[in-house]
Amino acid sequence: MDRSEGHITEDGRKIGAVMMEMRNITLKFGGVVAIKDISFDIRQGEIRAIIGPNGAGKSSMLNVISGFYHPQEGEVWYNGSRRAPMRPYQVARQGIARTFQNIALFEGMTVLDNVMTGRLNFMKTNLFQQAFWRGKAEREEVHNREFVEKIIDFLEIQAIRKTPVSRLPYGLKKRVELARALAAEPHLLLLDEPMAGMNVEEKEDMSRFILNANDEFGTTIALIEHDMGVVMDLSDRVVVMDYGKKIGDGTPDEVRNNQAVIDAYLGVAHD
Amino acid sequence: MPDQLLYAMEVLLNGLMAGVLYALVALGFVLIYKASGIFNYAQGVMALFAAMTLVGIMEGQVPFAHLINAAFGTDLHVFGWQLSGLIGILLTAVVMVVMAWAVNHLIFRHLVNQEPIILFMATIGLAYFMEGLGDLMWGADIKKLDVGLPQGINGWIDTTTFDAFGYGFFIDNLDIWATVIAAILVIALMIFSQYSKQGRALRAVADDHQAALSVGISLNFIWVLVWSIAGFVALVAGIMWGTKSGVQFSLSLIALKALPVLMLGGFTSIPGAIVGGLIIGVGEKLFEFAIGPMVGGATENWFAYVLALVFLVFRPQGLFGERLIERV
Amino acid sequence: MLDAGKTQENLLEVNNIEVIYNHVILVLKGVSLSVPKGGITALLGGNGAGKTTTLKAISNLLHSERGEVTKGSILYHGKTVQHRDPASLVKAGVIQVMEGRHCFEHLTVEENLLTGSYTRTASRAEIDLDLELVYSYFPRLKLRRKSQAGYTSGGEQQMIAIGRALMSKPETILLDEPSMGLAPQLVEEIFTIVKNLNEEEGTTFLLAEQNTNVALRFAHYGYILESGRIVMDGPAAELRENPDVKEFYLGMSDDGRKSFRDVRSYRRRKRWLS
Amino acid sequence: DLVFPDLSYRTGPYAANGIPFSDGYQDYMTLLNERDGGIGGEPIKVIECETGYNTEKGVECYEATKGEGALLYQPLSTGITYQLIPKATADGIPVHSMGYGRTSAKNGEVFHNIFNYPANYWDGASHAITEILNENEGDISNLKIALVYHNSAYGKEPIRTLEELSKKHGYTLTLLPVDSPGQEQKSQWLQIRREKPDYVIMWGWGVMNQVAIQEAVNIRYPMDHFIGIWWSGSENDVLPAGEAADGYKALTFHNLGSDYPVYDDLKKYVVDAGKAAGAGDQLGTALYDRGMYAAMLATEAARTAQTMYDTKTLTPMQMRDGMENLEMTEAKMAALGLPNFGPEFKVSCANHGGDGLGAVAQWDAKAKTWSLITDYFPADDEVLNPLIIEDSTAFAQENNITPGCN
Amino acid sequence: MLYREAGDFKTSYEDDSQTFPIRFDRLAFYAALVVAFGIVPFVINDYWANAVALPFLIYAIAAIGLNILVGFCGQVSLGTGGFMAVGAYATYKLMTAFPEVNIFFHVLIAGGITAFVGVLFGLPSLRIKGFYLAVATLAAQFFLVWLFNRVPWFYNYSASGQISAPERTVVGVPVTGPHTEAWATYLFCLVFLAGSALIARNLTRGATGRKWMAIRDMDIAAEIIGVNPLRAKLSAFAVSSFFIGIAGALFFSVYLGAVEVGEAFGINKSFLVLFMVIIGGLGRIFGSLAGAAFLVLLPVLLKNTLVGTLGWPTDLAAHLEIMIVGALIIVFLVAEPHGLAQLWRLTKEKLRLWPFPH
Ligand SMILES: Nc1ncnc2c1ncn2[C@@H]1O[C@H](COP(=O)(O)OP(=O)(O)OP(=O)(O)O)[C@@H](O)[C@H]1O
Ligand SMILES: Nc1ncnc2c1ncn2[C@@H]1O[C@H](COP(=O)(O)OP(=O)(O)OP(=O)(O)O)[C@@H](O)[C@H]1O
Ligand SMILES: [Mg+2]
Ligand SMILES: [Mg+2]
Repeated sequence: MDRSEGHITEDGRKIGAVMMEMRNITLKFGGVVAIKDISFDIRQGEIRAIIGPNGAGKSSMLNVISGFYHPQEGEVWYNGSRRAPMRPYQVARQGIARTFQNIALFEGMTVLDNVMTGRLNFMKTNLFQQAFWRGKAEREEVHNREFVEKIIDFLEIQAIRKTPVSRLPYGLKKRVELARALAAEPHLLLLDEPMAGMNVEEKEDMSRFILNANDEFGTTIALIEHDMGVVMDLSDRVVVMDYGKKIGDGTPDEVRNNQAVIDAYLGVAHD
Repeated sequence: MPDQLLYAMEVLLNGLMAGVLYALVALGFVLIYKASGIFNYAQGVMALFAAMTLVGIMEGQVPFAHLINAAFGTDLHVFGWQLSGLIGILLTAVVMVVMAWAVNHLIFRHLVNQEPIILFMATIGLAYFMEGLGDLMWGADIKKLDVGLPQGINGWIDTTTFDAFGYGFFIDNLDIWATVIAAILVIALMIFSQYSKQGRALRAVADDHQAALSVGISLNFIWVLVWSIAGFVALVAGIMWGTKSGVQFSLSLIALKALPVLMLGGFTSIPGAIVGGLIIGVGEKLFEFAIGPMVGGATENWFAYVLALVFLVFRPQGLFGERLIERV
Repeated sequence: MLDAGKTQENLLEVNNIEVIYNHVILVLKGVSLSVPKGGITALLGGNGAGKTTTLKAISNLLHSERGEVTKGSILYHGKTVQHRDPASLVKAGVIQVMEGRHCFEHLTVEENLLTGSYTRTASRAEIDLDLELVYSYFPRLKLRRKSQAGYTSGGEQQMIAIGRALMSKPETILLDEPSMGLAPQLVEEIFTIVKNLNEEEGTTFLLAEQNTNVALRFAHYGYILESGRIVMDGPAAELRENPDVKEFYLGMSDDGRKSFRDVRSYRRRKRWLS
Repeated sequence: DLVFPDLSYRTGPYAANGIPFSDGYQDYMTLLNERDGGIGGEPIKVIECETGYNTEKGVECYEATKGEGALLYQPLSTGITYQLIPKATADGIPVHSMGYGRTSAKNGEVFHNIFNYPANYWDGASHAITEILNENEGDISNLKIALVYHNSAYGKEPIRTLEELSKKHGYTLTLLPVDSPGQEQKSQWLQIRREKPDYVIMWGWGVMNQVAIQEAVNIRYPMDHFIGIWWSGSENDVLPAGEAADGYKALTFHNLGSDYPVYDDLKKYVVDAGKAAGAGDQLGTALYDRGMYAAMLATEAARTAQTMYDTKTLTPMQMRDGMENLEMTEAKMAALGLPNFGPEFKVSCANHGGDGLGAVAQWDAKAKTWSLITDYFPADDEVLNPLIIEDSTAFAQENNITPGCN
Repeated sequence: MLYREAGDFKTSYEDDSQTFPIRFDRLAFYAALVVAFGIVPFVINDYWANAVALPFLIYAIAAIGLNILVGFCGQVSLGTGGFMAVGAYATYKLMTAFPEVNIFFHVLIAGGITAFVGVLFGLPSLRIKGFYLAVATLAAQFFLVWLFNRVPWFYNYSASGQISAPERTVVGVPVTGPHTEAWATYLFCLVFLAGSALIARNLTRGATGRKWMAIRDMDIAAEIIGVNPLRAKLSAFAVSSFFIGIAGALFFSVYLGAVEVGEAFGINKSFLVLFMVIIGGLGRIFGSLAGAAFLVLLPVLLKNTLVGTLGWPTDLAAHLEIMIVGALIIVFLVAEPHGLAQLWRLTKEKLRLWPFPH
């Protein structure tokens, strides 16, 4: 199947052209080669999973995409042009949002404030207007707040809006993190093990949110996950990494039956 | 050799010696920081307190005499004994251990797992408390401390260098002693922290109080231990500085001399304290010598900080400090 | 084997405890459970149910989070442990593997593991042997032994945390979400290790898990915790057959496992309590 | 009651100096109360207030005590004095900054309520040079003189005077600032060792004094060529250096020691009666003497005011007038049991600074005593007066004061 | 239930983001305003103004400023004394150079100048973090004090190196100089405090505040989310220094009237203000006020009790006083590490549940 021009999936979602392309990325930390000459792409509108054993370099790959790590070799192409090395906050402004493996919420703030930080790139008033508050700053605040409330409703975290996140249990924190990322209305959403530490029911909830975001907002998603059930069910294509190398890339079915992947990662053929 | 060069060399040597004295104070900071992530602002006051206690014990002063006299109308002053330096030092060391125990049990045990700034704040509270306590126990007058360390120009170096260069270098005997003692301390502490099980535990505790508890490291034990050692280091610093300038309030301000040393050497490194001390000592003395006269002098207070600041911009964790782990 | 939980004496007993954080937030509302010697006991429940809190109450790490047990008692070997400090509990043989990794960032992987042997008086050689054992469980750690733990990946940190606890050769291990963030084959491996330790060394386990499926496969007895209360308990095998558990915790319905893609269309919410 | 607040500092960095001064100040007043029933029959009330040498606490003390009918403030800190100059002037309460504070307050035409007799900093600078002149038969044109000073407003006071005097006498002046607190002076003293100035003058305070004297000893600087201002001339400063400090000189504007009749009374009525302000162990130290001297000047001014207005109780304004008309004579001092204790001088509206008389004291390390080695001699008013006029007119202009006596 | 918030529903997001969402708090706040502006000026005397009110108001401004930097943006600074000195010397230069301009503007401009200096010294914060930064800010502290002491231009070449505030008026009423009335200086400072608190509150509840807090809580994550750390940190330094500069200006011109830099703006000042911020509660505007009140009132209170009421010797009292202050700081930290504001909040949470324990 040639997919260079995009296609429609079985359940009717539109997958578009290549949005983000990693070309021959190599990333080293001193002697450790975390990523070795890896290339893959992410298409508009798809859910792209990245899997691999612990320490394979998955999170590092996301960090390269977010501009937090700068690869020694290789190029990152985004929306058809080569991305110059840039600071993470500049990457964020290009519409790339993410969640983190070791939750990186702002512990001292309430849930609402955390989610509002996702909107920072939409807040344009300057310091003086904000100091004065009445008028522009307040209108802007309310406007963004309305959007954030939608996300909060969507993720069903209304009840904990005003709770400081440090008091939340792990699973809810993950949800808040997702909310923060979604609040940024990203074109590309990077999720690093969003379902770790959840039980089935919560995973189902999370899946629903991810699918809906993909559907309703048309967000492209790159997803790292160790739960094969989730990966196989949700993703359109899967990249498999093994200690820095790419050992597989394709649809869930292709990957599932790839012997290299089974050996390195799955252990047993997954149903 | 031209005079200027000789002078500069003399300044440099004295800078090195001054640096050692700063490092002595900095060592105490490093120990506690290493073992708990606590930036112990009270280190300077501890040095003062230790020196005051030492003098008080040696001269047989009645502690809290003033308070007791005021409260009960008595007229107590001295016990009437006169102890030798060595016994005084031993007794003072015991007092510092008691203090370490109290500090842990009354303060830090209750602050496990709090943010560093809160712990820092607690040490400032502690500094206040000990400052008042020291004055209340031993009085606020200036005390002369003499444990038998020699002071004044070292004649041998003076004559030797005079014969060699035609200009006799000034090196203070007390500084030479300080150097020797500091070297012994540093080596002992390095061995302790590198090669003992407690050394590893120290660093573990500094990283994560809770996790350390969870593997069975007793914070109480580690902290009492470390505060005791820091108390002893403070005593040594107090003796050196107290011999130099008398035991009085300003002694507690030597902490401020140690901070740039810490920054430069790294908060967690014992050798860093020494190397940082030397760099700061030499740097500030040479700057005062060469540039000071052009800008009106008295640059030493800030120059050390600016030097350390500039250095940190290039190496944010100091020379030997542990790198900040920045990950997501 | 499965009835090990019934026949043996109870090593650890938690009687009707209440836990309050910050003097105001009531989290556990009367939790009782007992862990038999030489058994694997699972503590299941959703996010925020209070699993971690229960474990911390037992290991006495609550104090450092400004939480306290306000009611009830916790007995280990029949003796109350509430007022012992965590370190002495470790000496007594109870060690907790904390959730969320908690490595010593600045220590190397190997040093991290060695801290686990802090309370032991064993010789260096013995400890080296155990170190090798841990490395054989987690070969990945051996590869990274000299790196600072702060720079290892999430899963590697999880391995460090577990390995560190194993190094202390405890009598009882409180495991908090051991499977979190581990690759599937490793999850199996970890539980196999748990099983082996339990069978060969007689180590007792109390494990809090979200991954109900695996947990119930390896545990002897299970408790289900919800909003700070135990809502169900029983031998693991029975729990696995319970239809509610099946549906809500194992994700099975009558017609087998559902695809995560289908959850979009429906939502189920049923709780024993709410 | 005659209320005299005592802004003392028995804590903080300068406690060691604050304690004897305050003891002396209070003990003398207690003596008058105990022995004479006060001044002219009116009892004295001393209100002690701890400032810790801190300006903010000083303000608090001032505000707390001024409502109690305070007659006179002796702030004992240059910083607090500067604060009180406008406040006390507005409140009409006199301030006596004896040997410190704002030098140009000598000009009473501008500073109506501020007094700094018998001598001020600029006098002190001039005294030091005069002493050096005397030791060198009047020719110091090729001498090198170094000033080691506390790097603060206080320490900088003498610079201007010394510079003016160097124009007149031709010596070269080297300035060596020492940053507070002054525990580290290696650089300064190495420089002195290299440049070998003929004299070192010191404007230090607190720990800086001891360290400087110790360092001077260390480099074997001749102690009799080392002259400190009066605030660098207490036992606290020289004792730590031990024997080696022998011969160190310090300026003073009153006599030292405890060899005066008044001390018998102090012992009898105050110390032995258990009424001493402190531990009673400071009697006869330089700063105790100074505190006592300040108290004596204050009470004598009060006496003067009582006679002027023929009243026992006083208002602050009357006290001020008493100070402005104060005349200290040998006869008076002898009658008080303090013969030859201070210089004779007379205050007037135009001259709030007395006659600027000072003397040189020298430390005898064996006997542990200070003793005057010169008579009181005047400052070089020819040089100083223009400076004072300049500074005080500037102040008058800034604050819209029309100078004059009313 | 003593303290209720039930029945207090918000119908709009404006209402929801207001400063005191609970009616009881709102009323208390208005009452406090009425007392502060309407009653205190009529009853205040010199002692209360100079010993308590002015230091409280001024330190509160400084504490708000420092709280923005430390509490909200997480950058620990020990340079407060130095920055206050900048404010003080800036007003002094402005007051003497442009006597015709109203002192009100001098104070504001002095704040602006301090903001600029603050940004300069804030630059290293991009690289240096934690306690390293805290110590690094001491460079600012020592350097600035040295500079003001060293360069005579700053003190208009006065012989003593002290600066004294000439008399300046606001609408004809003197607020600086010797002839001020207690109520006038009080009101003048109160206006600045109210303004500062309001601005600080506005900034911290909006986007800027969130950026700061994000940097504080996890700077790397904040950057990945899109916060420009340079701008966030520097803006915190600027705003913080602005307030601290104003505090310094008032401290010199209105409160003390004459200062010497090393004495009035030494390192102790830096610590004192940091104390207030932490005791009050990091990241809480109310905490800054509470902390300032606590540390200004406590010593005065202790002194008055120990010396005034109990009649202890002043030195004993002073020693005990600092021991008690030190001990209380520790006691508070142990009782509630997040400060008075948090203590207050927890008390309210308890009151809400009252009479039930939880
Ligand atoms: N900043 C760093 N410095 C040194 N090594 C690093 C750094 N970041 C990652 N590594 C190493 O690179 C390898 C890949 O790490 P990464 O976090 O990408 O793994 P991962 O695939 O996400 O694993 P997991 O599933 O356990 O999260 C690991 O061995 C890790 O230790
Ligand atoms: N330090 C704390 N302060 C206040 N509340 C807390 C604290 N820690 C936990 N809680 C609260 O206690 C409840 C139980 O939390 P706990 O962490 O025990 O849940 P858990 O069952 O372990 O959940 P998870 O599976 O997500 O780890 C949660 O509602 C949480 O908000
Ligand atoms: Mg990862
Ligand atoms: Mg948990």
